[in-house]
Amino acid sequence: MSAVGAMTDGAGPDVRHGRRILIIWAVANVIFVPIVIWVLGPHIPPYDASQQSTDQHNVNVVLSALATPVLLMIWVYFGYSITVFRQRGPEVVDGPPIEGDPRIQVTWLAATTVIVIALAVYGTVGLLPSSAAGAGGGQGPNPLSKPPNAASALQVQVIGQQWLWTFRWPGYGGVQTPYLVLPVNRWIAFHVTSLDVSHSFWAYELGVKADAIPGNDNVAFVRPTQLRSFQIRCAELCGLWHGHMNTTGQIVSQSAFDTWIAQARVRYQGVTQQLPPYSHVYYPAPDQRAG
Amino acid sequence: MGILVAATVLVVAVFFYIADFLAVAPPVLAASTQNGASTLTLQTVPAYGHAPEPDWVTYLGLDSNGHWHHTTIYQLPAHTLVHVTLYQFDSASGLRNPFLAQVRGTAGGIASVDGKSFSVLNGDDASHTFTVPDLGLSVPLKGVPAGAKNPCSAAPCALSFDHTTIRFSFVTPGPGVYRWQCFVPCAAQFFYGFGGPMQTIGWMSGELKVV
Amino acid sequence: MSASAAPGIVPEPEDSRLAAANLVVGARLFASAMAFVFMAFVFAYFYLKAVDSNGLWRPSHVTPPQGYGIAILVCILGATAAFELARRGLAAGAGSVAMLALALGLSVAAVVLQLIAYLGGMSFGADGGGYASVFYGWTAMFLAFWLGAVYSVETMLATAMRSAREAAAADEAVEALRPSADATMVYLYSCAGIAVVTWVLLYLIK
Amino acid sequence: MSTTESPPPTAITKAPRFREQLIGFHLLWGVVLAALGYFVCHWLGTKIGNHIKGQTATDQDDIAVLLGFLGATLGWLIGLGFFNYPLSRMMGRPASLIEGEEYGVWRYFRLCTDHKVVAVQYFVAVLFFFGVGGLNAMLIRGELTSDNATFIQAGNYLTLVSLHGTMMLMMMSAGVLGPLGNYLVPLMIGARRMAFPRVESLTLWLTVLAGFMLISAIFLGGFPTGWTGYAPLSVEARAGMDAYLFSFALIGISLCLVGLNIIATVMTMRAPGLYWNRIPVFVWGMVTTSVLAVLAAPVLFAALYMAALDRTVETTFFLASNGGSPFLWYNLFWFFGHPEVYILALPGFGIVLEILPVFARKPLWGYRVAVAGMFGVALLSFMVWQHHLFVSGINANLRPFYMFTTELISIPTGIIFLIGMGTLWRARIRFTVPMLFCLAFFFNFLIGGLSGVYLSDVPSNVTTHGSYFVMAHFHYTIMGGLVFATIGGFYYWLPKITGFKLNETLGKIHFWMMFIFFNLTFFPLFAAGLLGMPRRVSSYNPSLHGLNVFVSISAWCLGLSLLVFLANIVWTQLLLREPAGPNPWLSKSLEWQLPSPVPSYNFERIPVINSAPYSYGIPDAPPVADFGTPARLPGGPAITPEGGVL
Repeated sequence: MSAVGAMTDGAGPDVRHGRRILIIWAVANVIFVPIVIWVLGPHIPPYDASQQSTDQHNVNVVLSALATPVLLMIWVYFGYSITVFRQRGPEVVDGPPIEGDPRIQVTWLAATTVIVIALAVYGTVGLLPSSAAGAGGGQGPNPLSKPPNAASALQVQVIGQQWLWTFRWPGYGGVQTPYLVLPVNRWIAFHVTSLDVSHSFWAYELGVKADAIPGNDNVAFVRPTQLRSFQIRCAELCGLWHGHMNTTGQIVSQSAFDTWIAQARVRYQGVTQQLPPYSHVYYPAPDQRAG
Repeated sequence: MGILVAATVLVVAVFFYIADFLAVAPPVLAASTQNGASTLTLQTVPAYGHAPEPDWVTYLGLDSNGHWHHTTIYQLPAHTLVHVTLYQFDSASGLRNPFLAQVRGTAGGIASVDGKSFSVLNGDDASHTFTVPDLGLSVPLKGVPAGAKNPCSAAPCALSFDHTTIRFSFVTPGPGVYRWQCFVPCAAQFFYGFGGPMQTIGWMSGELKVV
Repeated sequence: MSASAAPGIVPEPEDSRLAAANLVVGARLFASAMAFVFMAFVFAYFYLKAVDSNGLWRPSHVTPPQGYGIAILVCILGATAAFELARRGLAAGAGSVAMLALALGLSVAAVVLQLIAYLGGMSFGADGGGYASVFYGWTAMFLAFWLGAVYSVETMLATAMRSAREAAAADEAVEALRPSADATMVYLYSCAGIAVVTWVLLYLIK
Repeated sequence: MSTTESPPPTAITKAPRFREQLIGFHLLWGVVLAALGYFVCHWLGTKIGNHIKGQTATDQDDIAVLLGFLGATLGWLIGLGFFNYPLSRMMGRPASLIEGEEYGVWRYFRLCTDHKVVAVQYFVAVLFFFGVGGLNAMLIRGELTSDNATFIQAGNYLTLVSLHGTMMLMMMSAGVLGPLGNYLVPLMIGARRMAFPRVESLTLWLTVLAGFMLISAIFLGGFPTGWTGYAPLSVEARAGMDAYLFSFALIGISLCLVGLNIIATVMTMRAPGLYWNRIPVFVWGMVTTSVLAVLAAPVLFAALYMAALDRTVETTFFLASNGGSPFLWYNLFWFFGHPEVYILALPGFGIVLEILPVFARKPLWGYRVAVAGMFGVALLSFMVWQHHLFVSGINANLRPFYMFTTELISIPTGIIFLIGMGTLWRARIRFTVPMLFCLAFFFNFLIGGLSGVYLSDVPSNVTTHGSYFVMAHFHYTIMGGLVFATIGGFYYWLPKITGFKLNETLGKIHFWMMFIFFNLTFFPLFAAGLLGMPRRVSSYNPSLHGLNVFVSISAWCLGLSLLVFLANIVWTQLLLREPAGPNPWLSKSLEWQLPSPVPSYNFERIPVINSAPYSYGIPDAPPVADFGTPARLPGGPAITPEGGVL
């Protein structure tokens, strides 16, 4: 930021340009940053169906608030330059031969470095166990950012195959269901895996996205906070019906969930016996080339 | 630089070729409807037997005049009971996810194979499935037992060849386009058994156009 | 779109050492590119070994043909050494047809041995798990690069023989060879280095 | 290539008679032999395939298809005459550096070692394939006007998307190195040729073949994987996948060799006095890009080769069931893939920073920092590839590291903005068409870069990953960045290449249409991504329908703007030819001191460079170079007497 201010010093005798640019920029910030935060901000997805999506929403708002001054600085500077520093008339006149100024360059480098490190720290904090923001992203077999009581979380295995999502419940006799119903206000541990090619399990409103990779157990945590439905989509190109590999999930009360899963166990009793024993990964018959 | 003109012409030519190729789609087959119920008659063939892909497994549909058509895009009336009859000439190759051995979304939650009704099939006996995920409709199709006397080699297959007959009914939803597919990895010569016909509309995947 | 020369203008000739410098730089860059190709295989080797997916990294029956491995490595190192001697000879202004012929013979022998190994000497197929995949992919890729070495050695030999026949003076014949000699040497050394890595990873360590 | 005592020949303008042409090696024979080679090797491959797999005739005979492509490549190169020279060398004949420069207009249809001819061939080829890819995009937008696959069914839509993505990636990575790099690097460093003229021509003809080979995928059933070719989907796909694998591998080879050629040229062939701190910044852009190309493309080549083995001889590199891992492909591909996206950015930096001083009439502000920034980008781009895998479940504990390195890249890219700002400071800006495109570059690239911050932040990435947000992001950086800069570069240098002016008015119409509709097309797609629209889908949430229709319409207008560009070229370069004169922009750069078009030998004498080409406004600055003095050793400081370098 301060680079612009410093630049004016290096830019020779005439410092008014720099001051003007700074003023315009400051005014623009005063106008637009609040707009971004309080007017645009509430509309930035993902929304607040879960603790994760709420935190991700906040992250997006913070990033937007940070990006705005940078955007404005460049736009104001360029806008000012191309209006004020333009050559009027056909003749070609050379500008002042300014070859550069170490102080400005160092200032700029320092400023960008500070911003970058701040961003990286901010993003890393979002991955710590204490934070919920990063928990929704697929974290592989041994998660880094997991809730304190991860062990007691409700285990749900998400199985992707071409082109269908099915869900297996190890805590309930390994029953498998074609629909996803989750209890509200409870930590859920998704174990995402695939039977054939790569998919990506995207529960949009929940703020969960985890690639389903054959031979990999991809864990993601979420804590739903609203009674509502949510979209489930595939976010990794997986063949013909990739765009149709979507379904709708439901967040319900604990009691409603208990009755639903109980019914499912009864209904799918017969087929459950055929399922392979529950495991974190399933290896399909290698290259099944038989007709 | 005179090449530029030729280049432009070439671009347009290539473009139209690509567009033309990509726009092709199998024909739409309308189910025959009388007194409030539709009937949809299909068959599955282990190998189509003709160009362009003689060795691909495929579905075929029967029109009201008794002619078989090589297509998987079927048009059904909305909010109507549809009786589906499936002649199954392929042998079993087994389900990847045995959960799909469960009959779902049909009238009464059952289907019948050769007259015997069932709600769960043994996943290893499945040769194909007829599944419409968006409707929660899924029926596993029992394969012809191994060592069949006279297997069918080329479509369309007459009923004199060894086959199983699967029957079920379901009620169509409101108007819309619903994709359907087979979930048994049954594509010969393809890794994971899921390439080629499984990923090509007109063979083992298709659409139900509900109007 | 470039206009033709205005008549009567004869641009000055360019310095002959320039082409030599080009060749050496080009050879170094090509060697680094080749190194990255095999870096991909090294990565595949260690990654798949670490993952050991489905316990099929290296089933017990999968053992590389040790004899062929040693023999191929020896041929490659021998060819490189022979070429180095030939190059020293050139630097000393001597003819070097014999050494070049030896280098060519050894480099061709390496190719032949590898092909025999593929056709007869393998105890496992390409579908024998992670290690088998890396083994076939890596050795076949190296074979392709080594054919490039064979080509350049052959070129050197042919040039040496021809210039020995036609060149007025011996030093002229040497001059014709020297620039490409340095470049070829760079390429041969890097191939030899990769051959050693190949042998250590694919044959030596279990 | 050992001895080159023979002086460069003066080219003959009179083309030989057509009958004489027919016998020689040229495009015609290339096409014929390519077709021949394809069918012969395909037949051979069928036999081999049946032998290896014991499989009966099937459409899925990948061995036959890939061998067919190999045969086609060999036939193509034989027909074009690329094997004559190696064979003559194997017979011990002396080296030569000149070939095919004496054929008048026929030079453009054969192996020609004149770097200016190759550049024009590149220009036409890239424009052609860019057109094909662009029209594919128009089709894509057509399909997306409905929220369910309608006139293009789902499978073909994937093929269409894959063709568009792969074609654009392939052609734009060659899009600057090829035409502008080959044309300008020798001129800007005061050389007469590239280091390896035949290799230069080889890369061109490989690129051309690769483009058509990729299009041929639709004969083979298309391929569903997009340009990333993720395994194992790519392993189970139809034979069209082989076209992707082989053509992309050809591009990989071509890219690697282009880079090698440019680096070698700059290292050894700089004119005397052209010290490292006097090299034009465009050349630095080419050099840094070349470093990436030389080191990244080989990894891509290896990965494609592994995928081809998986499909043919049934190795299991990428099959988790048999000891492989899909993550292997992800790592190898993105180890190439991320440098690749900077191969698609650095040339843009080079062009923009080269053009900016000319129309700001000021020296480039902070030359050394700019060069350092480019090298910083090049270096960092090798350390960030796993940010494409943030939610894939690989090494979750490494995510903070890759988040950090990814965000570090915004430091060197930020430098590029600083240089631009410094150069504009108190300048005398002339708004010519090239300048407009340069300024638009900063506008678009800023938005692209800032959207990258969201993607690099893991919590935010959970939403944006694999969505249209990503798609909008890289279209802002690649199309808004590289393509805008490249078109600006063409407006700037085409008068030098052809000797004829382009029409400024048409150019400005083109610019404003392209600038406005580009932003109207891609900015809404950020919203589409945030609202939950995944990439590469032909059916999406109906609530996004209106948004997509709007985007489609502006996308078509964007397409129209490029037709204006084409019309401008055809009108001014073919029909109404207006000589541009040697230096229409009053630039101080070396190439503008030569007549346009440039004579085949470039420089009568190798010039002696006096300064960097940015001495605008410096009182009594010396001319950038001295063309009259007797020649000295080419390469000047960079070459040691015994032929070693550096």
